[in-house]
Formats: sequence, structure tokens, C-alpha cells
Amino acid sequence: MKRDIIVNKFVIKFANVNGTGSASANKLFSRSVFRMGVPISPKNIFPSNIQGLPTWYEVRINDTGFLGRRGGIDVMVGMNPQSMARDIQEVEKGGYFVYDSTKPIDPSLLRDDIDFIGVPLTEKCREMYEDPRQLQLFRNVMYVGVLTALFDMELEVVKQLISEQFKGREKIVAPNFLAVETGYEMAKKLHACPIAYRVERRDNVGEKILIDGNEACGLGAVYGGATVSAWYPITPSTSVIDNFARYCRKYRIDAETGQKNYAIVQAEDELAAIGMVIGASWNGARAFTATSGPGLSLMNEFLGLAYFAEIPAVLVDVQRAGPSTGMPTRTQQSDVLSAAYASHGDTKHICLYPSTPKECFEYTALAFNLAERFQTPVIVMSDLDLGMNDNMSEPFTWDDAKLYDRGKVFKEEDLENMEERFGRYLDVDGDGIPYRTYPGTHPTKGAFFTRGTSKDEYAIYTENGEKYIENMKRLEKKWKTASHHVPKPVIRKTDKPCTVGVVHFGTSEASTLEALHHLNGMHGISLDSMGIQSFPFADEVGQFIEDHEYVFVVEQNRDAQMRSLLINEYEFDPECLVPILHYDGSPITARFIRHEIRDWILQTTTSPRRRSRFY
Amino acid sequence: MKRDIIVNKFVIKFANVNGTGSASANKLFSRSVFRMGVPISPKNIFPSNIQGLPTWYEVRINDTGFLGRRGGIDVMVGMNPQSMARDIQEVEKGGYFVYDSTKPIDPSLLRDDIDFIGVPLTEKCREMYEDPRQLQLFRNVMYVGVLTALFDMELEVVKQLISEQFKGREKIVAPNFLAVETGYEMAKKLHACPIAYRVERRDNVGEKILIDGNEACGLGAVYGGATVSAWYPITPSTSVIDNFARYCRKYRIDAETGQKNYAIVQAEDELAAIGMVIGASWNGARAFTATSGPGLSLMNEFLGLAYFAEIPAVLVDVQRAGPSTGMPTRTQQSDVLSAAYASHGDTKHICLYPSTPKECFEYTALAFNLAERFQTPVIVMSDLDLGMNDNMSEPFTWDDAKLYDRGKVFKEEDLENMEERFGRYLDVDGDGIPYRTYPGTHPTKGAFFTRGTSKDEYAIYTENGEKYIENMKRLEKKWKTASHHVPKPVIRKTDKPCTVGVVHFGTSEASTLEALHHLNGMHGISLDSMGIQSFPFADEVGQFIEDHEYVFVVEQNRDAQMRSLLINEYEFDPECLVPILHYDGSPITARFIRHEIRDWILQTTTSPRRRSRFY
Amino acid sequence: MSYKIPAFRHPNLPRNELGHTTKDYEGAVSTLCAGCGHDSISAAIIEACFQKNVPPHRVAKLSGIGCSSKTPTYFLGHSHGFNSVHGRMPSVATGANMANRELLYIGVSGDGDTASIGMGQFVHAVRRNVNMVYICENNGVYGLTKGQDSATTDLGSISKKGEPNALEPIDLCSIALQLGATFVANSFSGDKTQLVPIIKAAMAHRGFAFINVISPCVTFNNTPGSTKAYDYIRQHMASTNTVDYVPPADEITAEFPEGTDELVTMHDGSVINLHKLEKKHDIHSRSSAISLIQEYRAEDKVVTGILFIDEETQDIHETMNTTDRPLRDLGTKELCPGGAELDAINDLHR
Amino acid sequence: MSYKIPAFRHPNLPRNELGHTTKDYEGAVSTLCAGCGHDSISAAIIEACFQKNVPPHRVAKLSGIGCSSKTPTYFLGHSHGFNSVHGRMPSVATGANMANRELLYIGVSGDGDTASIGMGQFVHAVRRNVNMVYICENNGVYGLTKGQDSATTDLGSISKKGEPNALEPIDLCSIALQLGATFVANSFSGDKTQLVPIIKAAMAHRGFAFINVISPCVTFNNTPGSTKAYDYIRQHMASTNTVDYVPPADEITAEFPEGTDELVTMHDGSVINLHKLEKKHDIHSRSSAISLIQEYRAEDKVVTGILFIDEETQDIHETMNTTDRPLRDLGTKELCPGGAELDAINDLHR
Ligand SMILES: Cc1ncc(C[n+]2csc(CCOP(=O)(O)OP(=O)(O)O)c2C)c(N)n1
Ligand SMILES: Cc1ncc(C[n+]2csc(CCOP(=O)(O)OP(=O)(O)O)c2C)c(N)n1
Ligand code: SF4
Ligand code: SF4
Ligand SMILES: [Mg+2]
Ligand SMILES: [Mg+2]
Repeated sequence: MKRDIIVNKFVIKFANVNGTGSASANKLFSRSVFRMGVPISPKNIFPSNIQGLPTWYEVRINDTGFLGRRGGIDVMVGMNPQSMARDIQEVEKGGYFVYDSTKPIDPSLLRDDIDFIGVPLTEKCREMYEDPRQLQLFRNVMYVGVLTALFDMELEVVKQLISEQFKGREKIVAPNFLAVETGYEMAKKLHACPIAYRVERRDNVGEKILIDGNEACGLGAVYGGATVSAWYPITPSTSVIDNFARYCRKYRIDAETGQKNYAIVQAEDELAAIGMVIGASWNGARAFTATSGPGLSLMNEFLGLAYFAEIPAVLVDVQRAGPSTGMPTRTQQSDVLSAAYASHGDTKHICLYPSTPKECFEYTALAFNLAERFQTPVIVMSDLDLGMNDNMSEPFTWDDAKLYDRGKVFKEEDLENMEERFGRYLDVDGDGIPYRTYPGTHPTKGAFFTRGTSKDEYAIYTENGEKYIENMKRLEKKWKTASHHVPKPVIRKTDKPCTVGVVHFGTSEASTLEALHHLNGMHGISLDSMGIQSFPFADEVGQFIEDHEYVFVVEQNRDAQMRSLLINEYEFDPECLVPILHYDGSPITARFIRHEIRDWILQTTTSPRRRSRFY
Repeated sequence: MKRDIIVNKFVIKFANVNGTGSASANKLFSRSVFRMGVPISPKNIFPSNIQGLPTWYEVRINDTGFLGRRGGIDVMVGMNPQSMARDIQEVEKGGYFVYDSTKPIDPSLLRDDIDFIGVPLTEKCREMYEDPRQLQLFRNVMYVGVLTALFDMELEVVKQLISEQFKGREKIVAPNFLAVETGYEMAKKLHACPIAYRVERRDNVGEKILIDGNEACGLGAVYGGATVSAWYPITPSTSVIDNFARYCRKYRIDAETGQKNYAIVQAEDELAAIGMVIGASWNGARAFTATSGPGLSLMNEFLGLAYFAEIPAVLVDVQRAGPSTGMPTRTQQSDVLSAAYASHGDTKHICLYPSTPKECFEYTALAFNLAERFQTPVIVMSDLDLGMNDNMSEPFTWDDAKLYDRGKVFKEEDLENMEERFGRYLDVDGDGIPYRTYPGTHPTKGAFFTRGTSKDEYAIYTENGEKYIENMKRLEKKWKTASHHVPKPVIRKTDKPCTVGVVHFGTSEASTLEALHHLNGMHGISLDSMGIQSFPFADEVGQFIEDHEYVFVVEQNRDAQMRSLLINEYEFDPECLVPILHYDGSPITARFIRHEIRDWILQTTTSPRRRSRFY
Repeated sequence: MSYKIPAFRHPNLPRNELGHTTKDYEGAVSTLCAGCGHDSISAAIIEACFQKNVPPHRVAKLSGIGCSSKTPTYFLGHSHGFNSVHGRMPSVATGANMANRELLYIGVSGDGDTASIGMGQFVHAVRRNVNMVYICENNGVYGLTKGQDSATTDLGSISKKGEPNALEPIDLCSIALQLGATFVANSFSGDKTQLVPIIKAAMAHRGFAFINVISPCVTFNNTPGSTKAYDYIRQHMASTNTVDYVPPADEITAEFPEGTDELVTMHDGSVINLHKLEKKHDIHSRSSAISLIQEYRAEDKVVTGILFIDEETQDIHETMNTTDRPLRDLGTKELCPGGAELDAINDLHR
Repeated sequence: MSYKIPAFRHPNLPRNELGHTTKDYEGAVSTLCAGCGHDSISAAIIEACFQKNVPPHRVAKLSGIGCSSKTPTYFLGHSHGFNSVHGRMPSVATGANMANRELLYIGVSGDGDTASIGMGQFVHAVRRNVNMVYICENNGVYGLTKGQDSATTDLGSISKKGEPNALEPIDLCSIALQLGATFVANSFSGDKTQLVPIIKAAMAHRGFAFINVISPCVTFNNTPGSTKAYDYIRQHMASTNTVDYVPPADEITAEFPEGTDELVTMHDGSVINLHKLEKKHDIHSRSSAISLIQEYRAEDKVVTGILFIDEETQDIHETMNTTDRPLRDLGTKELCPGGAELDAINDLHR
């Protein structure tokens, strides 16, 4: 097959069996590319199981820095006989299929529009290792060596990474070196290296870092000053807490006493987890939990309490594919509505929508400020794609001059000097935000009774309708105030005057921007874009939409949930908000967005705008 | 004071202390009026407590049959010293304040624009009874006698009701007669009877019955064939189950064996209650639960399971004022959104909105047909006002020819004769509704595994994106099918061509219709109206709204939740949907609706339609 | 309708070491039914706090939902209180305790709140040995929702013997003991001489102190075959189908010597047989505490007193080795690793 | 990836009274880790159903969420199954049982599913004496979410002795006994000779039959001070911070005579000391069952066998006096009082 040489612009996918230790090998590969200065975006596609089922790792290598999923596979590393048939099918015409040739491929699976590269990995490992566990682990490292040769990558970079990885455990380094070198040599010997796809050193990642969103959230909670965390394990949120714990062990253990400046409680379930967060927050600590859809559902009652009794609470929702248990190891943005309006009665919760690890870090830290300032739950809406995959990100930054905003809290002195009666729910400043006190502050002043029932300004129980309405209206006012303090949307304008816009949020960002890059200029149109960062919506959100004749709303759920939020909160004609929906559990691709928008534009020039698919 | 005589058109309110047995006396009064052929609508206003706090009972007596709350009190029966000051204030100019004159009223409370009618009830009772408990009970019965004289009602009717009430316990009848007669005589002796407000016999209630919505729901569940009920006590839903149990004891105990043809389980909480309902429904029984807001919140996770795994479940949500514990003994329609979209992920649930006891009865019975036909949760959205107050209602009817619609279930014979492979989630009929089988049906065919995770048509677990999408789209199709089978809206057109409409649902109906009665013809406008009966919306709902330039959406919550549902599901310009919101916990009044609509109409003739209050 | 007691102080009231009178430990006027056992428990808490010289504002009161859970409004008006959601007080209390280990946490719950909806959280609060006093005001009924059966023992067990066998009641003390609770006591609301010292001991205990208090419900603890003569009223109410009458009633008191039995008659005439443990009872054997309960139950008796204490216990903070300072008092400085560290962290991800 | 075993039947397999072979009781191929104790339990369930001549389609299998809760897919392929939500299987099973009292209900759960999130429902299912077999596949860890601690006993308790004192584990058998469970057994996944008869006895029991089965998790039951020599691999994994390697492992079996002790070595080298009860053990004393567990625990032993049976018990249908027919089979005729009655009801409301 004759091919063009393609440098730093292809998609490679690894097909493995889970539980075989492939993940660390695959990560070694992608980090090596990254170290060579080439942008990457890896995606794990794993089953809801521990051992023995197919699992994939897809890495997009892209010089120009497009980081969404592209769609299509150029090189497949097919290490799993179970899934081999479809893995072979998935390779794009002109691509490669790299495999373990210890066992020959079933001839019926062969295609002649792609190249097959066989390396007898198992055979080789059998020669080298006796322990079957070592065999399995090093076979993985070996194929990294193979790829290093095939793509003409720098072997030294791979070895450097191995050394760093096993720092302090030097005796592990040598055998790993050996495995990677063996693979490298085998490839060189058996095949013409390099192949048409290549990785060349660049300087295109700059200061960027490679980190997953959950680690960023966990770190954000440390920087944000969380001292209490209560949680219940659930994929894909568990590693938020794992990382919080890890960084706490590093930064929050008193050197002298060995005591912890934090408390992490593994709760008995999600109801208890959010209950603990609310109890701790009520008592003046910064507290948070992390969960996913089913946990969010279980937290409904407590979230309503926190809204109505005005107690801060931070919750990281790492969304996965619903409804119900759904696809626990697949991604979606389908908790948008249930998070925003969680609980019975009239309730609304502040939500933040990070798109990158940097935003995960910053918004998690910010969530504590917002929660304490507005005395209400704040939900950081991450998802599996962002949370569990390494994402390239701007490095994290922190302004040491800034202190935490602990919100309106009367301290002992304040109470001491106070002449008037303390009113827990009095709107003293006209912004809807009342003052609170921590338990135990002052011997005689400032104590109040917190409850989920209706109360007057002095926190006294009442069933009086006017008092109730007054309080509910104040909560609305507080909500309005919050809309001026949450992160503003990121608006990207084209240089031409522009009547059509695209709205995205969270992990749809990268693919949307890439799609726009291709679309702008096509079909004689150009598209502005806006990344929504928070709910309540900042004024700019409404303005952007009003400024455009119509906007596409890109999201990863079936029911166009963000679009619903937008039309609920504003007075837009829903016809102007065109849903672009991707919800099969895989991260949305630039291709999908581009095609959907293009089709819609082509179609609307001939058909009426109101289309039945909107129902 | 000189007054016009007003017959059968006034509002009387009783101010009592709870736990004193006033409820049965007050009920005796209102039933007597009803028996005289005069329409009434009584409302309980009670605290969330058992004994010693103020409680009120407000009865609107209205010849022409307007049954919503009117607003304003003409006659107050002030039996509670605790609340007397504000009770006196509440009486409309020209009204009456009837009280126990054993203790004189604090002169500072007196008003000269109303009449005070004192009767020394306690003094009299002290003469008559030794047991303090009897004293307390009969004092209540006595004031019913007083009112009978004041309003010139038929004493015989009151006595007839007492006889019926205590049938089988004859020795209780005489003392009750004595008490009511004593009151009657005292009033005659001490005051000029009748007063300006009077009750005269009419024939204006026809076949109508007086019943509360919870009894109607409980009875509906019996008629609907529910055999399993699992529940957890919560105000105001508890009496749904109490009544279900009562009617089951009457109609569902096998005469021969004494065994029950039903099972009622008091669960340990609402999560367990809905879990039991789902387990029973999965296993082929008609099962239901009843709850209120906090319970609904706790059921979120399970409701998503039932939606996604396609298991019937019937839930009666008797709404109360939220958020959180809110005002547990006050009414609201504020679970509209949380019920419709309960649970994380993309979910939607069938909701029915009864406005009258008859609809409570019919919709609860219907809910089982719908739940089994569509294999999904069905939520009957009642509220405290409807559920816990006696409401005048058309009598209930039942068509004995109709059998229950048990939906698509393959029986043993079906499976036996089946050639193809049984596919639990196959869309055999093209309506999105698959066939199910009950456990234990056939030795070798038709068994399947139910799960909340994604699966293919054969109920086999899959993480395949296309299979997932296929299934989610089928669920959407099923939803669309359901929209053709749920109750259609009740549309009331004026005889003139009409550009403005009013939308209401549930307990806002009576007051809305009364308001329209007054508004139509005023200001040169006339208004059509539509009562929404169900979600998904029948096609007629959208049509009605499209046919009008704008419509008012009347509801009893802060956040205009039904309006949100409408704009979410359709493509209406939100500007055309004008919210009319009443949410102080009391039932919405005709007065309120009339004024709000009138003000809006006056205002929009001078100001632009888009108004900031919409945000 | 919850308002503060007027500030008037009787000059001759006895004062404790902090100079407080019992008035300083009172709360708003109770809105419970006259004679409700829960009010007696509130009074005992007030007395115990007074006697133990607890600074009122250093207490945090937490509860779930129910008549019992309302009571924190009626004691310790200078303390912060939190009436949370039904059955979930243990988690809220655990969280609160995490935030500040220095306050005294008093949790109040009911038998519905603890043994039904709250069972899971109760079990795990016991297991974690959260440092708090947990009082279950056990009336064997759902008071606030008007009289449904609860999962705990029937108060008037003796007079109900003839009834068809329903479900076995849950004995919360036995469960707590089985779960490794480090302080378990049983008492009766009307027995102030026993209850006050128990509450004081519980407050002194470092760890989870569980007190089950039998607390008669005036209104809904009605045995069908009641011996009391208010049948007339009952019939009246049954006929009208509107249960809103609460007969006037007095608190049931039962103060009797240690080591003796006492037959206590409930509001509806049913009888409960209490046995009060003697001081010399060995409170350090978990297994004998469990058997003790069983033995007395076999005789239709309810044993009261402190059943078990483990003084050698670690509370959750010790287990976790958290700092001695309240976590909520740590500031930006102590908590935030700062910008320079962040640069180092960035570097690890390149 | 769950598919049915091919229909091929070996002609010489033994058949039970219904003419079925064990193949007729199998399910889809397991997707658990090789050597997982849960698979051994599935095999025991298959064997027990075969031996007891259970018609496969007259069983309903229910579970929560977890590796353990996945197993109902791997046995009894001709039965309906319901993999519900985490920790809530007891309520779903209770409801199912209400609808049709004639099926055999087998509930499968894990220690996380039962003792943490499911504790409340577990307690109340025991209390109601729902007629079902409840198997807790207890591996002392959260398998499916990758290795968090659970609330139950540590498997390798002996080798972990040196560790700092964490929270007390919950002993599910003791709790069940305390709550009045009418059948309580403890067993080990690898002891088929004991487990199969226990499951058969549980299926024969009328009421709630609880079986706690210790079931080693190959992958996450890793004692830090493991004696097994795969340190190298462990270090490798620790360094790469990606825990996706599951070493190949075999099922742990432990078949040993009644009345004896057996030291069983777990996958990571930790050791558990099982004591198997003799047949002659008195299974009718609840209190001695409770003490037995405690006594052996004091010696660091885990007692296995049927601990307690109460044969005189009433299941929930008997307590409630529901009809003998499955409720789900009643039709419009039996259930609907009809139009004429409705007129009479209307009349009562005029
Ligand atoms: C989630 C939820 N379910 C139900 C209720 C209704 N409810 C309020 S109090 C209560 C029972 C209280 O019983 P208990 O705890 O024994 O307290 P008591 O009133 O007897 O003191 C119930 C069921 C509620 N508030 N929240
Ligand atoms: C509401 C909810 N919370 C959390 C989870 C995540 N989750 C799945 S299985 C599991 C624990 C399972 O542990 P266990 O019951 O012991 O089963 P094992 O895997 O050990 O057999 C958890 C926490 C979930 N599915 N649902
Ligand atoms: S109902 Fe019972 S528990 Fe509630 S306040 Fe009255 S007496 Fe007390
Ligand atoms: S992780 Fe553990 S419990 Fe889960 S399948 Fe593997 S060995 Fe079994
Ligand atoms: Mg109670
Ligand atoms: Mg486990």
C-alpha cells in the first residue's frame, strides 16, 4: 500500500483485556508522545467489571492541539482475541493493525485495505519470564517498545519516563527497560520502521500539563480549604476523593504531631455522605462530597434541606451514562436538570460546568467560596470523560494573596457589639444573603435553630403564608445576586458579524471548538461560540443568545437538558435554540458536531424552521 | 348595623385549638349545609402538631356552586383565645364574630364594623358535664346548635346527621342531640335569630357527593385492582392508604377463609416503599404507594430504575408546601417538575393531575392501566387541598363491563406457541412498548434478567453505544405513544372568538373557573380555558396554546413549574405563557387569579410584553 | 408558635458553678401534647446540663423529624440547634462533630426516626463511635403522623398479650450493644432520678452514648382493650372518623428505688413493668448486658439503667487521628499549600 | 458480554427427580475475576437447586449492585432475575414476595450492599421474616468499585493483627440473630460440602433464611503485609498508579470435617481460621448462637455452619393473613367491587 507520511496527526487505539495491567503501559505510551512536545488526548473505554472483559484506550495525537475525540482509528493495537474481529473492522482504510502474532490471525478477519503488523510478543515473553504474572505485565511494556520503533519515537523519552515512574524502586527499572527495548528491537527487526504514521518532537504543548479531572477536583478541594469530606464509592467519582486524600496526606498532616488537618469519612451511603457534608458545613467547616448520578438521586432530599435552610454544601457530580445504573463506565452530561432542580418543591442549585482539568481545579476551589458566600449547595458538574481521562490542560495557578471567602458569618465580637436582635434570615444587605453564626460562638447571642420547615427572619418556626413568601422571594433575590458572582461564559467571537452561535458546556468544548474551526468559513457562514460555565446564568449568557438569530446547543444527553435550563430561565423562543445531542456514552466528537450543524444549516434553507423532531 | 340579608353566599371560619375535637363538630356543620342542598367547600387549616395550637376550618357556602376559596371571612366562630386578636381582624366589614362569652373579650379587640355574638358555652357546659373531656367535646357540638339558629338552618337535618353518624352506638346520640339543642336554644334566647347571613334549603347539589381526595384515591386503588401497597406515613398522604385499607377490609376479605386479597406493608421508609412497589409490579401485581414531597425526593433513584428497566409503578403524590420539610400542613403544587423528571439521567414520568375527588378516583384507577400498559411509573399529582379537604364532587361511576388493561404480557400459552426468540425489549408492535413476562410463567421460555444497566432487546447486558441509543429512542417512542392514551385536557371555550387563554391543572381549577366567570365580558375580553390532565401532554394541549396569542398559566408554586414543562416539551415562545403564581400555602383564590389577570391585561396595553419579572 | 420564655429570672433560683440557673438551660415553650413523655425528657436534659455545669452555647442539639425531634427547640435556647430531615440526624451529627470536636453534641430522635427510616444511619453512627449523646425518645409509635405502629417494642406489652402476634419489635439497646456501642442505657421518661444521672454520664462519656428512653405518647399509645374509662370519648371519635381529640393528661412519673420492679400504668391503662438496675450491676460486660435484657424480657420486664460502658474506647477523631483543633477553625494559611507547591505539582504532570 | 451456555447436554450427566441435569441450573458465563469466591457460591446454588429438585423457572433471583450482585446472571438461566439498585434488594424482594407467595426467592447481596447502604432494608426484611433465602457474599471489601473497605469483618483477620485499630466490623450473623432472624448460617465459599446443604436447608425454611458466606476477593483482599510473593507486581502497580492488574488466581477451597478447625490461606497470604460446627450443635437456641459467635471470635476463629433455626415461625404472609393464591393472579372480578357498590359508597357521602 502506498501512503502519505502523516506526522503527529493520527488516532491510535489499544484493545486490551481488563485486569491485565495494560493501563499503565498505554499511559506510558501516551505520556511519551506528550513528552515529545506533541499534544494528545487519551480516552479510556472500559467495562463495568474488574477482570477479563474488553477494554480500550484511544489516543488522539494532534499537532494543532485539537483535543476532542476525532472519530475513526488509524492504528489499532489489537491485544484482545475476544474483540479482535470488530477491532479490525474499526480501522480506517489505509490504517494499521498491530497485533501479537504468537497466534496467527483468523484469515477470514483479514482486510486488504489496511496493513497488519504482527509481533510475536507472547512467544518472546515466554522465553524471557517464568512467572505468568510477569509475562502478562511485561508483554504490555513490550508493545510500547514496538510502537516506539514503528512511529520512530525517541526511545530515551520512554525510558526516562520509566525511570521517573519507578523512582525509589530502582530494581523494577531494569526489567522494564529490557521489555521496552526488546519490543523496540523486535519491531525494527521484523518490520520496516518507521511506518507512515510518525511522532516527531515538537514544541507544541508548552507549559501544559496532563492530568485527569478527578485529580484536579481533589486538588481543588485541598486548595479550596476543604477539611471534611464524606463520600461513598461510585464510579466514576471515586478518584476525586482518592486524590483529595492523597494530597491531604502530603500537605495536611501536621509535621509535629502527625495529626491530620482534615477528616475523610467513608459514609454508609450517599444520603449519609451529603448529610455529613451538611452537618460539617453547618458547623463551619468547608466540606464536600463527590458522587455520580445514582448518588445524586439519593441526595435529593438533603439538597432541598440545604437550599431551604441555607447551608453551604459542595458536591462534585462526575456524570456517567444514565438513567438508573445505566452505563457506569461511559460518559454523559445527563444530570444537568436533576442537579439544577434537585429536590421537591421550588429549589434551584448553583452548578459549575468545568471543561478542562484547570477548570476542575479552579471551580472546585471556587465552589467553597460560592457555597459559603451564598449559603447553598454548589454542584461541580464534571463527567467521566473529563474526570477519568488524562486531559491536556493549562497549568494550575494560585494567587497566594487571596484568602478564602468565608461568606457572611458573625463572629463573637460582631455579636458582642450587636445592639439589634440577631436575625438569621434577615436580608440585612439587600442582596438576599443573610448572616449566619457558627454553633458555640457566643454565650448568649446568635444561637438559632436550623430547620427544613418554614421560619421567619429570626429562624422561628412559622406557618404564616406571608412570612413564607417573603422568605421564598429572598431566596430568589439571593439567586439573582449569585448570578453576578458565578463564572461568566467564555465567548469566542468570529471576526465577522455573525447571526448564528453555538453554545456548549463542560466536555463538549474541545470537540465543539474543533468543529467550529472547520465550519467557520464553510457554507458562507461563521459561528460565534459560548461556553456556559455556571448556573444561574450570568447576564452575558442571555445576551449572547439574544444577539444571535439562532444558536446550537451542544450537549451529551438525549433530552436537551441544558437547552431546557436556558428556556426555563429566560424568555427565549425555543425555536432559536437548536439541540445537538450526542449520548451513546462515548465522548462527543468534532465530526459529529460538524455534520449535525452542517446538515441542519443545509436543511433549514429549504424547510420551515419549526421541525417535528423538536418534540 | 343595618345589613342586606345574604342567603347561601358567605364564608364562615372556625378558629379552634387542635386536639380539642372541633373537627367533627365543624364537619357536622358543613355537612348539614350540604344536606340542605347548598354547595359548600370546606378547608382545613391546621398546624404540624398534635395538640394545643391554633387550627382553622373555613367553609365557603355558595349557592351558585363556586367551589374554590373566595378570600375574606363573613362569619368567624372564634373559639381560640390564642388567635382571637387576628381572628377578629380577619372578619370582613359587616361580618360577625361568634364567640364563647364565658370570658369577656378584651375590649381593645372590639371593632364596631362587625357584630359580636357571645354565647356562654363553657359556662353552660360546666353546668351540664362533669367529665372535662365531655365538656370539651360537647362544647363543640353546642356551637353547631348556635349556628343552626343564627343561620336559620333546619335543626332536624343536623340531628339526622348525628343519628347517621352514631348509628349502632345509640347511647351516644342522645347527649349529642342535647348539646346541639342546647346551643340552638341559647342562641334563640340570647340573640335575634336569624342574622343577616342565612342558609336556606335549595336543590343545588344534585347527585353530588362530599368526599376528600385521599379517600377517593384510596378507593380508586381498590377499584383499580391494586393488591399490594407499600408506604411510609407522611402528611398529607397518609389517609390515602388508610382509606385503601378501610375499603380493602370491606371488599377484599374472602368471606369463607377470612384471608385478605391484598397486602399492605408499612415500609421502613420511602426508598423501601417504592422498592416494594417495583418488586411487586415486576412480579405481576398491581402495586402502589402514596407519599408527599420528601418521600418523592427519596424515591428518585428507584423511579429512574423503573423508567429504564420498564417496570410499572403507581405513586400518589399528595403535594404539600416545600421545599424540604416546608409547611407540611399547607398546600402547593410544587412537585410538578421533580415528579415529571425524577431521577438522574434522561428520564420522564407519566403524571396525572386530578382536580376533583372524582378525578382522584378515576385517575388512580386509571394509573394502574397506564402503568401496566406503558410499563413505567405513573404519578398521580394530588395535593393537600384536594386530598385532605372535603370537596364536592360528581358521584363516582364505574363501567362493570371493562376489564383491567394488564398491558402486554406474554402468558404461558403465548410463550409455548412462540417460534422466535423472546425479546423483552423488542419493539414488536412499533409503538415502543415491549412485551414482558411474569416470573415463573414458563419452564424454558420467556425468562429474562431485569436490570438498571443498559441492555439489548433480549435484556442482555451491553455497553454498546448503538444498542443504548436504540433503546433510549424506543423509550422516547413509547412516551409519544403514551401521549395518545393519557387523559385529554378539558377545554372550555367561550362563545366568542378568543385570543387569550388560561391554563390550569389540579386544584387550581375551581378558582380559575370562578375567576373566568367574572373576567369574561370584562375589559372587552373573553378567555378560553384549558385544564391539563396529564403529562405527557396530549396533542390538544399544544394546539390550545398555539390557538391563542397568549395564555395565562395558573399554578401554586413559585417557579412556574408547569409552565416550564410546557415550554420544555413544546416549542412555544415563553413570552406567550404568562405565569400566575400563588404559593403561600393556602389554596389559591378566585380573587387572586382575577386580580392578577386583570392587572396584567391592563398593564400590557401600555407596556412591552417582555417584562423583567419573567426572569 | 415557638417563642422564648420571658427573660425574668427568679432571684432565688439555685445557681451552678457557672452561675447559671436551670432557666438558662430552658428553651421555647413546648408545643407537644400536655403530658407527653418527651417533655419530661427535655426537662431531664435541662437538669443534667445544669448539674454538669455545661456552658449552654457549647452544646449543639440535633434531631430528625417527629414529635421527639421537635424537642430540641424546647431546651437549651442558647445552643444552636438543627432539626434536619427524617431519620438522618446521625449523619448530620457526624458531620458536625467532624467540623468541631470541641462541642457537646446531643442528638434527639424518635423510634420511627431511629428504628425505621434511620436504622442504617443509626447503625453506622454507633459503629463509628461518634462522640455524642444519642437519645431515642421511644414511644413505640409514630406520634407526629398520628399513631402508626413503629418498629420498636410495644409500651403496654403486658396488657396487649392477647393480641394476635404481629412483628417482633426491635430492641435498640440490644442492637447497639451488638454493634459495639460504647455506652448503652435504658430509662423511662417519668423517672427523673434515674434519667438525669444517666444523661450526665452519657455527656461525660467519650464516644457514642446511646440512651433509649421509654416515653409514653398520651395521644396515640392506645391499647384497643384499654381499661381506662374513656371509652365514651373513644367511641365518639371512632364514629365521627375525625381523630382530632386529645384527652387532657398528666405526665406519667415513676420514681422508684434501684433494684426494684415497678408497674407503670400508661395513659390508656396498659401497664409496663420496669426493673431498675442497682448501682452494683457490672456495667463493663457487653455480653451480660445483652443477656440481661433478654432475661428480663422473658419475664415481661423492661430493665432500666446504664447497661454497659466501655471507658477504654476511642472516639472517631482518635481513630482518624485528626488534629486537636476544631477543623472549622483552620484558615487559608494552614489549609492551602500555596502557589509554589502548585508549580511543583504541575511539574509532576509534564 | 453475558451470553448463554451452548445448549449441548452431555448424555451421561446425572439427572434429578425432575429429569434435569445441573446444566439446567446454570446461567451465563461469569465475568468475575478468575478465582473469585462469588463464583463458587453460584456453583453451590446451582448444586443445591439441582439436588432439591427445584423447578428452575419457579425461582426468582434478586440482587443489589456489586460483583456479588452480578452473580444471579451466572446461575439459573431459566429463572427471572432482577438486578436492582445498590442496597435495596430487600425491598424489591419483599414486594415480589407480596405479589406471588409461591415462588422461591433467592436474594444475593454483598457486604457493601448489605452492611453499608443496605443496612436499613436488611434489618427490616429480617424483622418481617420475608420468605426468602438471603445470601450475603461477604468478601470484606467493595469489589466492583475497586477495593474500598467495607463495614464487615476483615477476612485475613489474623495476619492483620498488627494494624492500627480501625472501626469494629459488623457481624451480620449476630445482628440477624439479635433481630429475630429465623434461620442464620455462616459458611465459606470454598467449602462446598458445607455450603450446599446449608443452601438447601435455607430453601426449605419458611421465612427469612440468612446465609453469610465468606467469599475471598482475589483482587482487592490484599493485606499490606502480605506473605505471598507477588510484591514485585504490587510495587509495579503502586508506582504506575494505575490499578488494573489482576494476578491469575484459583478458587480457594476448604473442605474439612465437621467439628474441626481449618486455617485457610487467602489469595494474598493472609489466613483465616474457620471452625466448622458439628451436626449435633443445638440450632434452636438463639442466645447460645449469639454467644457461640462471640466465643469463637475471642479465639480469632470464625464459626461456620447453621447457627440457628426457628421452625415454628410465621412468614410475612401468615402474619398478614393474605390469601393462599398469588395476589398477582387475582383478576378484575375478584378485585373490583363493581358499579353497584360504588353507588352505595356515593350514598354514604351525601
Ligand atoms: C422523608 C419523610 N418521610 C416521612 C415523614 C413524615 N414523618 C414525620 S415524623 C414521622 C414519624 C415520627 O415518629 P417518631 O420518630 O417515633 O417520633 P414521635 O413523633 O413518635 O416522637 C414521620 C413518618 C417525613 N417528615 N419525612
Ligand atoms: C447508589 C449507588 N452508590 C454507589 C454505587 C457504586 N457501587 C457499585 S457496587 C458497590 C459496592 C459493592 O460492594 P459489595 O456489595 O461488597 O459487593 P462486591 O463487589 O464486593 O461483591 C458500590 C459502592 C452504586 N452502584 N449505586
Ligand atoms: S402525639 Fe404523642 S408523642 Fe406527639 S406530642 Fe402528643 S403525646 Fe407526645
Ligand atoms: S473484584 Fe473481587 S469480588 Fe469482584 S469479581 Fe474480582 S475477585 Fe470477585
Ligand atoms: Mg415515636
Ligand atoms: Mg464486598
